[in-house]
Amino acid sequence: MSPAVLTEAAVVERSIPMAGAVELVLHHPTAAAAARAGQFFQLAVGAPGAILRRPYSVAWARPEIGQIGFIFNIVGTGSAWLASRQRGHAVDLLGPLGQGFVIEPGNRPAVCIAGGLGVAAFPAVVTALMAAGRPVVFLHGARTASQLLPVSRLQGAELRVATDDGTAGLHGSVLDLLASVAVSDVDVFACGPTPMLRRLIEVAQRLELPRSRVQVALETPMGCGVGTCLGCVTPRRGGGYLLTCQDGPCIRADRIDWDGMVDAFHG
Amino acid sequence: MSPAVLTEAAVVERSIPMAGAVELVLHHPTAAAAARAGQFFQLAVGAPGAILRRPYSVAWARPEIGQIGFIFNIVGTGSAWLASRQRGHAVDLLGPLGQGFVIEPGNRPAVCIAGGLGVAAFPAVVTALMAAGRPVVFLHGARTASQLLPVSRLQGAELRVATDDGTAGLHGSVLDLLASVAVSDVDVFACGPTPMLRRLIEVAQRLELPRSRVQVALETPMGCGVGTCLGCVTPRRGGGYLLTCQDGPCIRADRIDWDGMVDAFHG
Amino acid sequence: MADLGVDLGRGFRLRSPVLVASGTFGYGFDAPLVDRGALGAIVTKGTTLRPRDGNRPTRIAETASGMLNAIGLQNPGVEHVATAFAPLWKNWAVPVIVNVAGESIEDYVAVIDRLEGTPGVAAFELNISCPNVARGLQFGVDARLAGELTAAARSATRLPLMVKLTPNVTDIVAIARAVEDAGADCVSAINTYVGMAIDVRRRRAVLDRESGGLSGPAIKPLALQAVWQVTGALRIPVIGIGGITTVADALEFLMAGAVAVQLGTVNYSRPQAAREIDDGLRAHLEAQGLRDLGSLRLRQPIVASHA
Amino acid sequence: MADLGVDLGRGFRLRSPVLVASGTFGYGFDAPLVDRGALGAIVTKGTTLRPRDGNRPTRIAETASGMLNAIGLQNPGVEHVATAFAPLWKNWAVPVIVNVAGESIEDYVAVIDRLEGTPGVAAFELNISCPNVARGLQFGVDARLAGELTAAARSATRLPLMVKLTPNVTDIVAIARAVEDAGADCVSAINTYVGMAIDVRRRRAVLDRESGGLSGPAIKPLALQAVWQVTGALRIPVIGIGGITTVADALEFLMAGAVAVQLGTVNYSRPQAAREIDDGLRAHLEAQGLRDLGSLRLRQPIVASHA
Ligand SMILES: Cc1cc2nc3c(=O)[nH]c(=O)nc-3n(C[C@H](O)[C@H](O)[C@H](O)COP(=O)(O)OP(=O)(O)OC[C@H]3O[C@@H](n4cnc5c(N)ncnc54)[C@H](O)[C@@H]3O)c2cc1C
Ligand SMILES: Cc1cc2nc3c(=O)[nH]c(=O)nc-3n(C[C@H](O)[C@H](O)[C@H](O)COP(=O)(O)OP(=O)(O)OC[C@H]3O[C@@H](n4cnc5c(N)ncnc54)[C@H](O)[C@@H]3O)c2cc1C
Ligand SMILES: Cc1cc2nc3c(=O)[nH]c(=O)nc-3n(C[C@H](O)[C@H](O)[C@H](O)COP(=O)(O)O)c2cc1C
Ligand SMILES: Cc1cc2nc3c(=O)[nH]c(=O)nc-3n(C[C@H](O)[C@H](O)[C@H](O)COP(=O)(O)O)c2cc1C
Ligand code: FES
Ligand code: FES
Repeated sequence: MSPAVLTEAAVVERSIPMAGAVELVLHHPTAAAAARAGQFFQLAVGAPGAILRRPYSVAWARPEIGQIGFIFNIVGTGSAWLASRQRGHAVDLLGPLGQGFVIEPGNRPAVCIAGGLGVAAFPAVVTALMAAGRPVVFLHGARTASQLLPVSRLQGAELRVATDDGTAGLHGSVLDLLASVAVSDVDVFACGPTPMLRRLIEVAQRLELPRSRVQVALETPMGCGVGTCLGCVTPRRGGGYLLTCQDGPCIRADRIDWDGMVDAFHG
Repeated sequence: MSPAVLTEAAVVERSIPMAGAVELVLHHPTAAAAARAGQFFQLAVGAPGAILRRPYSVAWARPEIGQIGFIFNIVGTGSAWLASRQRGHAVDLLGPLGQGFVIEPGNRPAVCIAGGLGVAAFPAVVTALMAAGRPVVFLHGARTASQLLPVSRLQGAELRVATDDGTAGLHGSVLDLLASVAVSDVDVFACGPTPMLRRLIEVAQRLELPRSRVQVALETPMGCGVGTCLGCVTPRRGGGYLLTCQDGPCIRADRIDWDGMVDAFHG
Repeated sequence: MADLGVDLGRGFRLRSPVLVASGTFGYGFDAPLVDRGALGAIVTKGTTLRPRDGNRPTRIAETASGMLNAIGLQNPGVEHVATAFAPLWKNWAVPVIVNVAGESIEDYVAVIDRLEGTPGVAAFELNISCPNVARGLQFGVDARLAGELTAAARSATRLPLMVKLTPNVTDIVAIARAVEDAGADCVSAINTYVGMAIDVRRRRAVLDRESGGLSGPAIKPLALQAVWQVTGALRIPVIGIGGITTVADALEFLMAGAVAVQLGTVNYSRPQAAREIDDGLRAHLEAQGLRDLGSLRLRQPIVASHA
Repeated sequence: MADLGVDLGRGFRLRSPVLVASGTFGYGFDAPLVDRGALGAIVTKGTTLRPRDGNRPTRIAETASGMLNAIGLQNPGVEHVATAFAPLWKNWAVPVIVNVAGESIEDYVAVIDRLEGTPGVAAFELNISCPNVARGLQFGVDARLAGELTAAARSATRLPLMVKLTPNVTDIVAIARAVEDAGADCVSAINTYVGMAIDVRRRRAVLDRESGGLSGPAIKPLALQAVWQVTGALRIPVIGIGGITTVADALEFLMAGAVAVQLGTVNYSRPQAAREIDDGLRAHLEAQGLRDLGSLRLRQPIVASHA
């Protein structure tokens, strides 16, 4: 585990990267230096009645300027509170936590699959893949064009887009884009709503893409984020459970019992 | 009862009238027009875990420009939340509620006694007394000079000051100032911590100032502010209880059983 | 247009499943901002045979997402209610349910006797969370006592009889069954949870009575659990109470099998909550294409056996 | 310098009255940010005879100022605890108390037997909120069952024995007395309150197990009331648990007569809460010029009769 910090960080910028999303840029050199692509932080929220921290993937980190970014949408009281933070406000964070994506150096193509706000984790992922010399095909799905993360945030990747309403790219699901990709010898990095991940596994099956080559970033409820509450479990292939906060959130698809997977939040 | 409104009002100004206090100016013509000196509003707060509204006296109201002011100090989560409201934010208010001070026209001198934040209610009181043609002697006590409400906010009153640390006016309690006032034929309007009000009653006794000539603004916990929870009681002289939110908060001292009075908050 | 009507038994029908709970709406006169017509019914403050001054202050204290209260049943007594309030209720569109309290079975029966047949009184809710002076413990924590009290009240009135359960028990279902068997038309669940707060600066309990009843959003999960257990065991209708603040909260209780809900503490902070929740429930039914509230429940009700 | 030392009976002394509660600190290994030296003691996750996978997800849900959990006692089993964990605890400055769970008296005793005399295990806390498979109901809701279980555990160990009470009962004092009489050295109060949440969008209980245990600030007033009752009735020390988040919260429980406190849910949001509260208590004692924690209590303890 990368050394987690428990600290307050100042908001240096708040912006709207795409429709329905908010981006908070925090200044914290230690956190920025420690964070790996796919890891998450537990952010404290001051919303009425909220007592648990909220888990958020590190969207990107720039150790050289000591900044770290989070991209999120407003789904309830906690994210609404975070969205109300302004420049100068402090945010209390715990992290980085959990396992990021495993990225090996080399030239085997990487296929990134981002559904909805799952894209939030990918700026860091693309940066890491580039640094590892991996060619990247990026499949980006959203409801509508305005909800797509600007290309500039995914520099270096070959971007392919799908929207549910057809306002940009393919008219359909991000998974339909997979058909257009050679998946014979690639690594897949996927993040999105659990139902999308489950469908991805089915599609991979058909395309004879081995699960061992697919890494998924999971979303489960998180009590502690550090392995003490046992509230975040994901069914393990072969029985028992994985702790999403410690064994994940990024997990190789072949370690998961997909039939036992539940989705507490989406769809 | 004056017609209460349940409404949102915009903060048009936030300032620091004196050390340790915050003033919020809200725009709401109906509320401004309805509020009487000594009445209060129940302000909703968005603080974590807070579910009850917070009672605040109307500091002043200017119907001609549709503004109403509140002056308060930070004692806990709710007032801290209110203090964080900025220009343009909305505040949810219910009021005006309860009985204000009874102010008869005429030239009998009025003696106002304000201890600590009790002064918050007095700009409106002084304005009303002036309008009624009453000469006003204003006894203003505070811990230290910087915590005194600026004279300009009490225009027209003859101001006498006492501070606990002697940094301004008399070195002592606001009640010590009473000795310097002719109380033979006056009306007293007092607001401050319950312990101060209790001492006032003792002093009045000694000065042979009849309780029927003393009106006090009380502070008790408030659940509803409208008479339904029965949580705000003040012991009634002769037995039973007064509802501070309905029979008060401004009550003639001879209606109260001072021995039964408890103070949940001060000292 | 979706039907929000509710039948509480004995032909007692309400136009809305949203009621205001006892002790949080007085006797219906002190909430000028509330459109009474939007309410399914008003449950009055606990009413006793003789007038009661109630407890000495401090009576209430806020806690995390909740509040403690120890009012001590301050009320003007049944005579005043019968002569001064009921005549006014008579002309209201909304039915008024009188919450009855006492220290002995005789007390309860006397209150009911005085109000039986009084125009304006639509039904009774028995607050069985009161201590029985004779036998030391609360009626509501002892199945036999609760049953006896309910039976006595039953034989004293032809009006709909609602019995309000206390959650401060090991087995609320046992109490609920006893009350059902004793002839209650419906039960309301739950009353407050016994709690306490200490003023560490003054080194004493915040409430003069030391302990008080906890209410508000904090108790919602506990109340929902209690209602889920009771609706799974009873044939008579159950009215859900406890921390309901939003439309979603109300839906949780209706899905748990309650036929209606009572709003308590929320009335203090949001006087128009009942209207908002009533509107929200109607909108939900229509959005979901449901005909009535019954179709919300997650489990089938236990149907009365016509043996 | 004020003395924050605590004696839990049987000569079991802690340097601080601030413990971390079972299920909120794992086995002490997963909180890198916590200075273990600041803790009075660590209470482990509930440990059973055989390893347990625990319940299917969803296991937790946030509620107003609280959270529900239904973990299902996921734990590696006593053998792993004895061989993999205890040897490491042996070298820690902070004592580790093993929380024991089971479905029969034999289960509990077997866990204790396996750990008795194992270096690194400082004491046992019996989680009696578990259902007794043989007799259908929880040990903790039945005074006789609770007494039998405690007596059996007592005869199995020489180590300090703490029994953790469940609050989901009509009369917690009766259970506490039975546990004291059966030989417990101290009691901890309380465990979680049974609650429920429904996902109205999915029309199903949020937790796979339907109901779960409510913890966090929401239950603090209820827990404090329970502790106030128990400290008023028992001679043995009482450890307060329930929603403690701040120094003031801890002071409330100590003033209510608890000799120490356990922090649970707050560990999730504020990993350094224990240290902060420990510091705060010391500062409070010094500011008030008090020599020890005992002088905080509002009532005199009941002294053991030396008859
Ligand atoms: C490892 C991880 C990384 C994440 N990264 C991002 C991100 O980069 N951007 C983003 O927009 N969202 C992300 N999420 C989802 C985000 O945590 C939730 O949207 C957020 O917790 C909602 O909180 P709320 O109070 O606004 O919603 P509410 O519905 O009010 O929250 C109620 C409770 O449910 C929990 N909860 C609700 N939705 C989720 C969810 N989808 N996952 C986990 N817990 C949830 C909350 O944490 C809270 O405890 C991530 C989740 C996880 C587990
Ligand atoms: C009729 C009336 C008029 C008031 N006018 C003013 C005013 O003009 N300026 C001002 O600064 N203060 C005024 N107060 C006091 C003000 O209501 C409290 O300072 C405020 O409620 C504190 O809330 P909190 O959440 O910050 O404190 P907390 O201590 O966190 O509040 C906890 C609970 O106690 C209640 N409470 C705490 N202190 C008081 C108090 N002194 N009186 C009543 N309830 C209290 C809160 O409302 C809340 O329910 C008035 C009180 C009353 C009853
Ligand atoms: C201040 C106050 C007074 C109450 N008085 C009564 C009462 O007289 N009789 C009764 O049966 N319940 C009484 N209750 C309990 C409520 O009717 C309700 O059962 C409880 O508050 C839980 O609902 P809530 O969480 O929505 O408030 C009272 C509650 C409060 C807060
Ligand atoms: C996720 C979770 C798991 C828990 N597991 C246990 C357990 O295994 N054994 C036990 O006795 N108590 C367990 N508890 C109860 C706590 O130890 C504590 O009694 C309760 O949470 C109340 O304290 P709190 O409000 O400070 O959290 C658990 C609590 C939580 C939140
Ligand atoms: S979130 Fe607590 S163990 Fe994973
Ligand atoms: S505040 Fe509720 S009756 Fe006065």
